[in-house]
Amino acid sequence: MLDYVIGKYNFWIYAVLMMIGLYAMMGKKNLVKKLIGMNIFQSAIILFYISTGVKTGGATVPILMGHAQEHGHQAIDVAGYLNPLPHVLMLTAIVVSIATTGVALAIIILIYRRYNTLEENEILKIRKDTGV
Amino acid sequence: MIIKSTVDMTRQSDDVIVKTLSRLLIPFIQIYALYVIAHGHYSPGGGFQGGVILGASLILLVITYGLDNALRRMTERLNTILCSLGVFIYAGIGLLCVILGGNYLDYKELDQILHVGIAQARSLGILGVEVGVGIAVMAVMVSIFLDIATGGLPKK
Amino acid sequence: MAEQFPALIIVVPLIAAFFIPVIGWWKKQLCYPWVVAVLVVTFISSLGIINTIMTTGKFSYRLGGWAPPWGIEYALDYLNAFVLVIVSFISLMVAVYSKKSVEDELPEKTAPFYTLFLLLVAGLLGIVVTGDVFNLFVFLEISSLSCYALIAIGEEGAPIASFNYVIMGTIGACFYLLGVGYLYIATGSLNMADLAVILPNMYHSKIILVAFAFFTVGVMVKGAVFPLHIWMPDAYSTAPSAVSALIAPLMTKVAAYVMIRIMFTIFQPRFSVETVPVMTVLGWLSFIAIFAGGIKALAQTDLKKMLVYILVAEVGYIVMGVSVANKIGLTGAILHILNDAFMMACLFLVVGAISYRIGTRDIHKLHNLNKIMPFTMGAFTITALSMAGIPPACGFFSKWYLILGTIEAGQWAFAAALLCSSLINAVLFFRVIECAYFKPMEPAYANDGGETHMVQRDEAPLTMLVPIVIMAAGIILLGIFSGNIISSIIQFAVPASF
Amino acid sequence: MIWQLDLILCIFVIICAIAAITIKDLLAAVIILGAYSFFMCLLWTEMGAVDVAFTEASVGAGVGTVLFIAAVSKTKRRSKD
Amino acid sequence: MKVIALIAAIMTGALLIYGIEEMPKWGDPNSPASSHVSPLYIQEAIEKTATPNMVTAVLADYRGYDTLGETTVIFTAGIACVLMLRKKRKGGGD
Amino acid sequence: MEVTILVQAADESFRILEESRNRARQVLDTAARLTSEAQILQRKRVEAIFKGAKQTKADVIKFISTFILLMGFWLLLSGHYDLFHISIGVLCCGLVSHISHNLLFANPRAGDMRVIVKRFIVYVPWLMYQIIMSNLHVARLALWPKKLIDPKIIEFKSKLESDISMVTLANSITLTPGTITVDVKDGVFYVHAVSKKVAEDLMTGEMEDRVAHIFMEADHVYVQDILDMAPIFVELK
Amino acid sequence: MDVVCSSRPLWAVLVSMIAAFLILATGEKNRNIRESWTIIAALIKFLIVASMIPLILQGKVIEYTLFTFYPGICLQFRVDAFGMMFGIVASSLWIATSFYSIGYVRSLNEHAQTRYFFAFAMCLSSAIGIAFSANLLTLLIFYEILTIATYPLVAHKETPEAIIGGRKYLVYTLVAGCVLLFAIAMTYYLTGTLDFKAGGFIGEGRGSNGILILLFIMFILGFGVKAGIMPMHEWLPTAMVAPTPVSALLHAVAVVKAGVFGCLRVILYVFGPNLLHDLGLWILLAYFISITVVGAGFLALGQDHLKRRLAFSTINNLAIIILGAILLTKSSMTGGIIHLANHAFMKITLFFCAGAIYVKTHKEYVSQLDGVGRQMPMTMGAFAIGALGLSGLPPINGFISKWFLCLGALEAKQIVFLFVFLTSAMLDAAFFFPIIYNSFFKKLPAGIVPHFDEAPMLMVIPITITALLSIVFGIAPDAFVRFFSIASLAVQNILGAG
Repeated sequence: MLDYVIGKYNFWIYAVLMMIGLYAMMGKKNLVKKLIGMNIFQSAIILFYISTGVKTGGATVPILMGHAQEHGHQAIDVAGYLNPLPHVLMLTAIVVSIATTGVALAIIILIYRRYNTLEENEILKIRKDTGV
Repeated sequence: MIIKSTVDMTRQSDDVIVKTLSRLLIPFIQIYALYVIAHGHYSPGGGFQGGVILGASLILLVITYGLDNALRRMTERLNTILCSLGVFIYAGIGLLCVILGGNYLDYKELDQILHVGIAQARSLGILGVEVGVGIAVMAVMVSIFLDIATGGLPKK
Repeated sequence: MAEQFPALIIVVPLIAAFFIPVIGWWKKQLCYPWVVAVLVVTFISSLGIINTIMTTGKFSYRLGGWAPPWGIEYALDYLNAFVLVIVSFISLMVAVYSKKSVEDELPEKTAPFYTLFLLLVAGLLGIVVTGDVFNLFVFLEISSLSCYALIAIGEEGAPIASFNYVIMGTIGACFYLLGVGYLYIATGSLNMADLAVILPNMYHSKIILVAFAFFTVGVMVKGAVFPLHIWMPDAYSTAPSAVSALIAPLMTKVAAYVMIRIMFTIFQPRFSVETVPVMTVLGWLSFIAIFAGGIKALAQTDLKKMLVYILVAEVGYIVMGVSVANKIGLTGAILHILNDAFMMACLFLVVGAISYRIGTRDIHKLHNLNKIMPFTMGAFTITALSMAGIPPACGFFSKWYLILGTIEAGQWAFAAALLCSSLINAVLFFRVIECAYFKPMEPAYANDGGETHMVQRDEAPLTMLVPIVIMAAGIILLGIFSGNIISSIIQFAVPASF
Repeated sequence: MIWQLDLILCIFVIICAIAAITIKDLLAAVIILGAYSFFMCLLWTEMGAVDVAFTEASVGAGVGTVLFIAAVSKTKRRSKD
Repeated sequence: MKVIALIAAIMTGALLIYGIEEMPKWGDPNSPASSHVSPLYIQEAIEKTATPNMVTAVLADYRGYDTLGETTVIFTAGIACVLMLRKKRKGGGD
Repeated sequence: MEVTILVQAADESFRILEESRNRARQVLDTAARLTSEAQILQRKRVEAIFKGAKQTKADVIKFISTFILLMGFWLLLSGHYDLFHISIGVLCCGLVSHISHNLLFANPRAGDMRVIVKRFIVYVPWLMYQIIMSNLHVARLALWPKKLIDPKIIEFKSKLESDISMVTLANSITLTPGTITVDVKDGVFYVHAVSKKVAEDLMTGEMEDRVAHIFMEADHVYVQDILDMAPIFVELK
Repeated sequence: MDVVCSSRPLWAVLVSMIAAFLILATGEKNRNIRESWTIIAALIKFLIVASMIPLILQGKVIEYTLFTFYPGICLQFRVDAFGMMFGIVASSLWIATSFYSIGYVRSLNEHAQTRYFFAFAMCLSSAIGIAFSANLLTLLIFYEILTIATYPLVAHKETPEAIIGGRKYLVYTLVAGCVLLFAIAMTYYLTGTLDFKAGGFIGEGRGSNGILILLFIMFILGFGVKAGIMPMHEWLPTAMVAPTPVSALLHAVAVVKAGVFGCLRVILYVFGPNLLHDLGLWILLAYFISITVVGAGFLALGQDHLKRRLAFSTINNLAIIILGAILLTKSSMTGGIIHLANHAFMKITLFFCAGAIYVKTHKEYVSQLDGVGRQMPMTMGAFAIGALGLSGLPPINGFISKWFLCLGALEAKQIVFLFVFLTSAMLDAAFFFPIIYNSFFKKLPAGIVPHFDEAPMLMVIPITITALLSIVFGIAPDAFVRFFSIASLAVQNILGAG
C-alpha cells in the first residue's frame, strides 16, 4: 500500500491537479476562473503524458549529442535518450490549449460586452429577466 | 448602465523606462526567436516556440508603443496575409511532395529539386515547415492579442 | 491521382481555407463561389474514395511515407468512406445554402466566416478519415474551435452558450486525450490498427478499462449523448442558421462515428460488450435520452430549439443502435447516421429559410406557411414524416433496423422507446404541420387584410431552396434505396468482428 | 531526475493551482497561473522534456498570461468566487 | 452546480487513481510506452532526417501531419478571434 | 449754396480717394500674402528634401549598425559556423534589422555611437564601484537597523534630455542598493532612498553628470549633428 | 402455385401516385385538367387491376420485386386471390368516388381542392399497395402512407373540430403503426421472413406460445385501430367531420378496409387457421369481436348525426367481416371475404347519399330528414337499397355474405355467433328503417313544400351505379369481376395449405 502511494506519487499529484482543474471548470461561477481551471486541467494532462516519456537510468533529453551527429550509422543507445513521442504529442496539446484559451477569452469579451458581467449566475439571471 | 472604464493595454505607455528598454530589447528578442526557429534541429525549440517569441516581441511593441505605432509596422492586412501564408507554406510543402510524386508531406521527394540527398532533403523540409509554422504562429498570436486587448481594433 | 484522394480530401479544404482571408481582402463576393467549388472537389474526392474501396477494398494512406505505427496513417474502409461521403455532401449543400443567410446575418464577416466554415468541414473530414488516435484529437480540436467561434456569433445568448460549449467541449476533448494517454502508457502505440492488434492481450488490465471509460465519456460529450448534452441545445439553437445546419447534423454524427470506431475497431466488441457494462449503461442512457429529448422538445415553442432537443433523441437512437452491439443494430445505427444527417440538415435548412423569410421561428406563428413557401414546407413535411418513421422516407428504415437490433438483443424496453419516440416525433411535427397547413389566419391577423386577403407566395431564394429540395428528395431516395445502400456499403462497414 | 526536486515542484504546482482558482482578484489569479505554468515548465525540464518546457515557458507563462491579462483588463477584475 | 462539479471531479479522480494501480513503474525504460514505437525514432531520426533533435524530427516529419493540424488549430483560433471580435476599422482596409 | 456744393464735391472726391487707396492696399496685401505663401511652400519643400535625405542616411547607418550588433548576437547564440547556418543568420539579421532598425537606435540625436560606447565602458567600472560601496552601506544598515534607516522618496529634476540617458540613470540608481527609481515623469525622478546618506550621495548629482557625459548631453554641443548636416547644406546650395 | 412475374402490380400502385403528382403540378388554376388526371388514373388503374383477374382465377400468383432491403426482406408485390379482392373493390369504387368527389367539391366550392385530390390519389395508391403487398413490411409501408395521406383529408375543413378530428385520427393510427412495426420486427426476428403464406408461416418460427399470443394481440391491435374494433374505434365517428366523399373512402373503401384487410392477412396468412386453433386464440378473438358487433349496433341507434350513425354501422360490419374470418370455417371465411366487397358497395352508396343530401339541403341529422325522400327520390332510393342490403335482405348482395357468415357460424358449431350475426342484421335494420320511413312517408314540417330537387348529375350517377351494382352482385355474385370465385379461391388456398 505504501508502495502504491509513494512509488507512484506523481500520478497521484496529476490526478489531484486534474481534479482541481475539472472542479474549477465546472464549479466556479466566474468565467475567467473556469478558463484558469481549463488551463490547469490541460497542463495536468500534459504533465501526465510527459511523465510517460521518462526513463530512469541515465537517459537524457532527446537531442543527439556529440559525435553521434556526425556518425549517423553507429548504433544509438536507445536507453540513453528519453522517449520523444510524448513530447511531440504534448507540443501539439500545448498549442491546442493556448488556441482554446484564446478563443475562449474572445468569447468572454463578447459576453462581457453583452451582459457587463462575468459571473455565470448573474448572466443567467439577466437572461431570465430579459426573457431570452 | 454605466460601463466601467477598462484599462487599455494598447495605449502608448508613458513610462520612459519601459519604453526605452523594450525598444532596445525587441530586436534581440526577435533575433533570438529567429534563432530558435532556425536551430530547431539542434537544440530545443522550433517553429512554434520561435513564432510565439516573435509574436511576443510584437505584443511587447504594442503594449509599450501603442496600437497605432505597432500597426504602422505590421498592418492588419499584412498580419492576415502572414497568418495564411505561414500555414500555406506548411501545407504547400506537403502538396509539393504530392506533386513530385510522393505521399503528402513526404519530404524525401524534395530531393528532386534540392539535390542534396534524402536525409538532407528531409532536414530542409523540416526547416521549411518550421518557418511556416513560425510565421503563422507569430501572426496569429499578434492577431489574437490585438483582438482581445482592443476588443476588435477600435477607432484610430 | 486517385491514390492521393485521401490526402486531398483534407488538404484541399484546408489550403482553400487559408486563401479565403486573402480573397476576402481582395473581393468579398468571391468567397462564396470559392467555398462551393472547393466543397464540390471534396465531394468528388470522397466519391472517388468510396469508389476505390468498393472496387478494390479497403486501403491505407501513409502520410509522409512513414510506415504505420511510426507515422500517421489514413485507414480507409467502408465505414469511414461512407461517413466521408455524408459529411462532404451535407457540407456542400449547406455551403450552397449559406449565401443568403450569411449575407443576411453576418454581412461584414463573410471572409472569416467561410474560412472557419471550411476549416470546420476539414476538421470533420479529418476526424473521419484518420487512422491515428492522436491525429483524431487534433482534427477534433480544429473542428471544435471553429465551431465555438461560429456559434458565438449567433443571436442573443450565443456567446454564453458557446462558452459553455467551450468548457464542455474541452472537457470532452481532454478526456479523449486522457484516454489516448492511458492507451499509450499501456501499449506504446497510437495507431488504431496497431492498437487493435495489441489490445486483445490486455483486456483484463485496469489501465485499458480506464482508457475506455475516458474515451467513452469524451466522445459522449462531443456527441451530446444524453446526460452530457446540456451544452448543446443552447449552442445549436442560437448559432447562425447556416452554422447550425452544418454542425447539428454533422458534429453529432461524426462523434457517433468515433464512438463506433473506438468501441468496435480499436477495442474488439468482445471487450466493449463483455468486459465492461458500458453497453448496458449506454443503452439505458440513450433510452432516457430518447424520452427526455422528446419531452423537452414538446415544451418548446421555438422551432429551432425543438429540433435541437429532437437531435438529442436522435443521437440517442444511434447510441442505442451501438449499444445493442449486434450486426443488425449496428447496421441500423450506421444507416441512421446517414439518414439523420440528411433529416437534420434538411430541417435546419428549412428553419433557416423560414426565419429568413418570415422572421420568426415560433411554431404558433407559422400560419399559411404552405401558401407562402410551398416547396420549403413540402420539404419540411417530407422530413417530418421521415422523422416520425413513416415509410418510404428514410427515417423508417433506420428505425426498422434499430428495432430489429434491439429485439435481437432482447431489449424490449429499447424497442418500445424507439416506437414511442417516433410517436413523440409525430406529435412534434404534426403540431407544426397542422399550424402551417390547416390553421386559418388568426382573426386579429386576418382582419388586417380582410377575408379576401390572399397570402402572397414568397418562397425562399433559390440558393436556399435548391439544397432544401435536394435534401428532401434525398430523404425519399435514401428510403427507397436503403436496401441497396445496406447491401453495397453498410453491410461491409459493420466491423468485421461481428 | 531527482525525486526530491520533483516532489517539491509538484507541491508548488499544486499550491499554485489551488491559489489560482481561489483568489478573488482575477489579475492576481492570472499571474499565479503564470507562476503555475512556470513551475510546470521547471517540472518538465527536470523530466527531460526540454522542448515542451520551452514551449510552456513561452506559451503558458508568456503569451497565455498576456492574453489573460488583456482579457481581464478589458473586462472585470473582481471575481465573486 | 458546485456539488455536481465536486462529484464529477472526484469521480474523475477516482477513475484516474483506479488506473494507476497497474501502471508501469515510473520511468521504467522497458514500459510499453518506451519500448514499442519510440526506440525506432531514437535510432533512426538522425540517419533518416539528419536532425539531431528527435523531438523536431518526430514533430515535423514522422508526425508532421499532426503538426500541420496543430498549425491549423492556431490559424483557426486566430480567424475565430477575428470573426468574433474584429470590427471594421475606419479607413483601414475594405 | 456754392459753399455747400463745394463741400459736397470735396467730400465726394475724398471718398473716392479713400476707396481707391483701400483697394490698392487690398491688392498689395493679396500680392504680399501670395508671395509669402509661396515662400513658405518653398521653404517646406526644402525642409522636406533635407529631412528625407537626412532620414535616409540615418536609416542606412542605423540599419548597418543594428545588423552588425544582431549578427554578433546570432553568432554568439548559434554555435554552428557552417555556410548554411551563417547565411540563415545573415538573412534573419537582415530581416530583423529591416523591421526594427528604428527601434534599437530610435533617437536621431544619439550622437556618435563610438564615443558613447567608449564612455559607457569607462562608466561601468565606476558604477560597479558605487554598487559595492553602497552594498557595504546597506549591509551596515541591515546590521544596525535602528539608527540610520530613514526611508523617504526624494524627487529631483534631471537635466538629462534623451530617453536613453534617463533610462541609464534610472537603472543605475536602481542597481545601486539602497535607492530605487520609482518613477520618471517628464524628466523628474522619484527615487526611494533607504537612508539619508544614500540620498545625499545621489543628490550630489555625480551619477547624473557621468551619465550626461556618456550621452554627450546638456553640456555638449552636438558636433556630430552639425557634421551630418554640413554636406547636405552644401548639396542643397 | 404458379408464379408469374409481371410489373403490373407496380403500375397499378404507381398510376395514381403519378396522377397525384400531376395533380399537384397542375394546381388550382386548371381545374378540368387536374380532375381529368384523377379520372384517367382511376380508369387506368381499374383496367390494370381487372386485367390481372383472369390470371388469378387460373390459380396463378403475380409477383414483382422492387428492392431488397435486407436479406429476406424485399419491397415486393404479390397479387393473390385475397389481395385481388381488395384491389378490385378499391380500384373500381375509386372511379365512382372520383366522379362523385368532383361533383361534391364543385358544388360546395371547397377550398384547397388540389390538396384534396392529391391526397385522394395517394390514398388509393397506397390502398392498392396494401392489397398487393407480398410481405408484412411492404404492407406496413403502404399502410403508413395511407395513414398519412388520409390525414389531410380528415382535417380538410380546417375548422377546429376538423383539426381535432385529424389529430385524433393521427394519434390512433400512428400508435397502431408503431405497435405494428414492433410486431413485424418481432415476427422477422422469430421467423427470418415476412412473406405472406396462405395458411400462415409464423408457427414455423421459434416463438414460444406466449410470445405468439402477444404478437397476435399486437397485430390485431395494430390493424384493429383502422378496422375500428371496439375500444379503438373512437377516431372513426370523430373523423366524420371530413367531406363526405372522404368519409365514403374512409369508411367504405380504403382506410377501414385496409385495417380489415390487414387483420385478415394476419389471421389467415401470418398465423393461419391451424395455429390459431392450436393456440385457442380464435375463440377469444371471436368473443371480443362480437362485443364490437353488438355494441356498435346499439351505439348507432343512439346517433342523430347521419354520418356518425353510418360510421357506427361501418364498425359493426367490419367487425362482422373479421368475425367471419376468425371463425375459421370455409363458409364463414368466404362470407367474410365477400362481405369485404359487398359492404364496400353498400356503404359507399349510403355515404354518397348522405353527401348528396348535405350538398342539396345542408342537413346532417337524422331527425331533419323527414320528407327528404320526396325531394330527392333517386338518392333516397339508393339509400334504401344500401340500407336494406346491410340488413341482409335479398336480393341485395348483403344477403349473400350474411348467409355465408351464418352458415359458417353453424359450421363452427358456435350458435352464439349465429345469434351475433342475426342480432347485427336486426340492429342494422333497426337503425336504417326509421330513416327510410321518415324520409319517404313522414310529413314535412308545415309550410315547406317538397319539390323535386336532386343533387348534381355527377353525384347522382355514381350513387345510382353503386346501388345498382349492389343489387346485381346480390343476384349474380359472380358477375363481371367474379367476386365469388375469387373469394372461394382465396379460401381454398388458405384451407388447402393449412
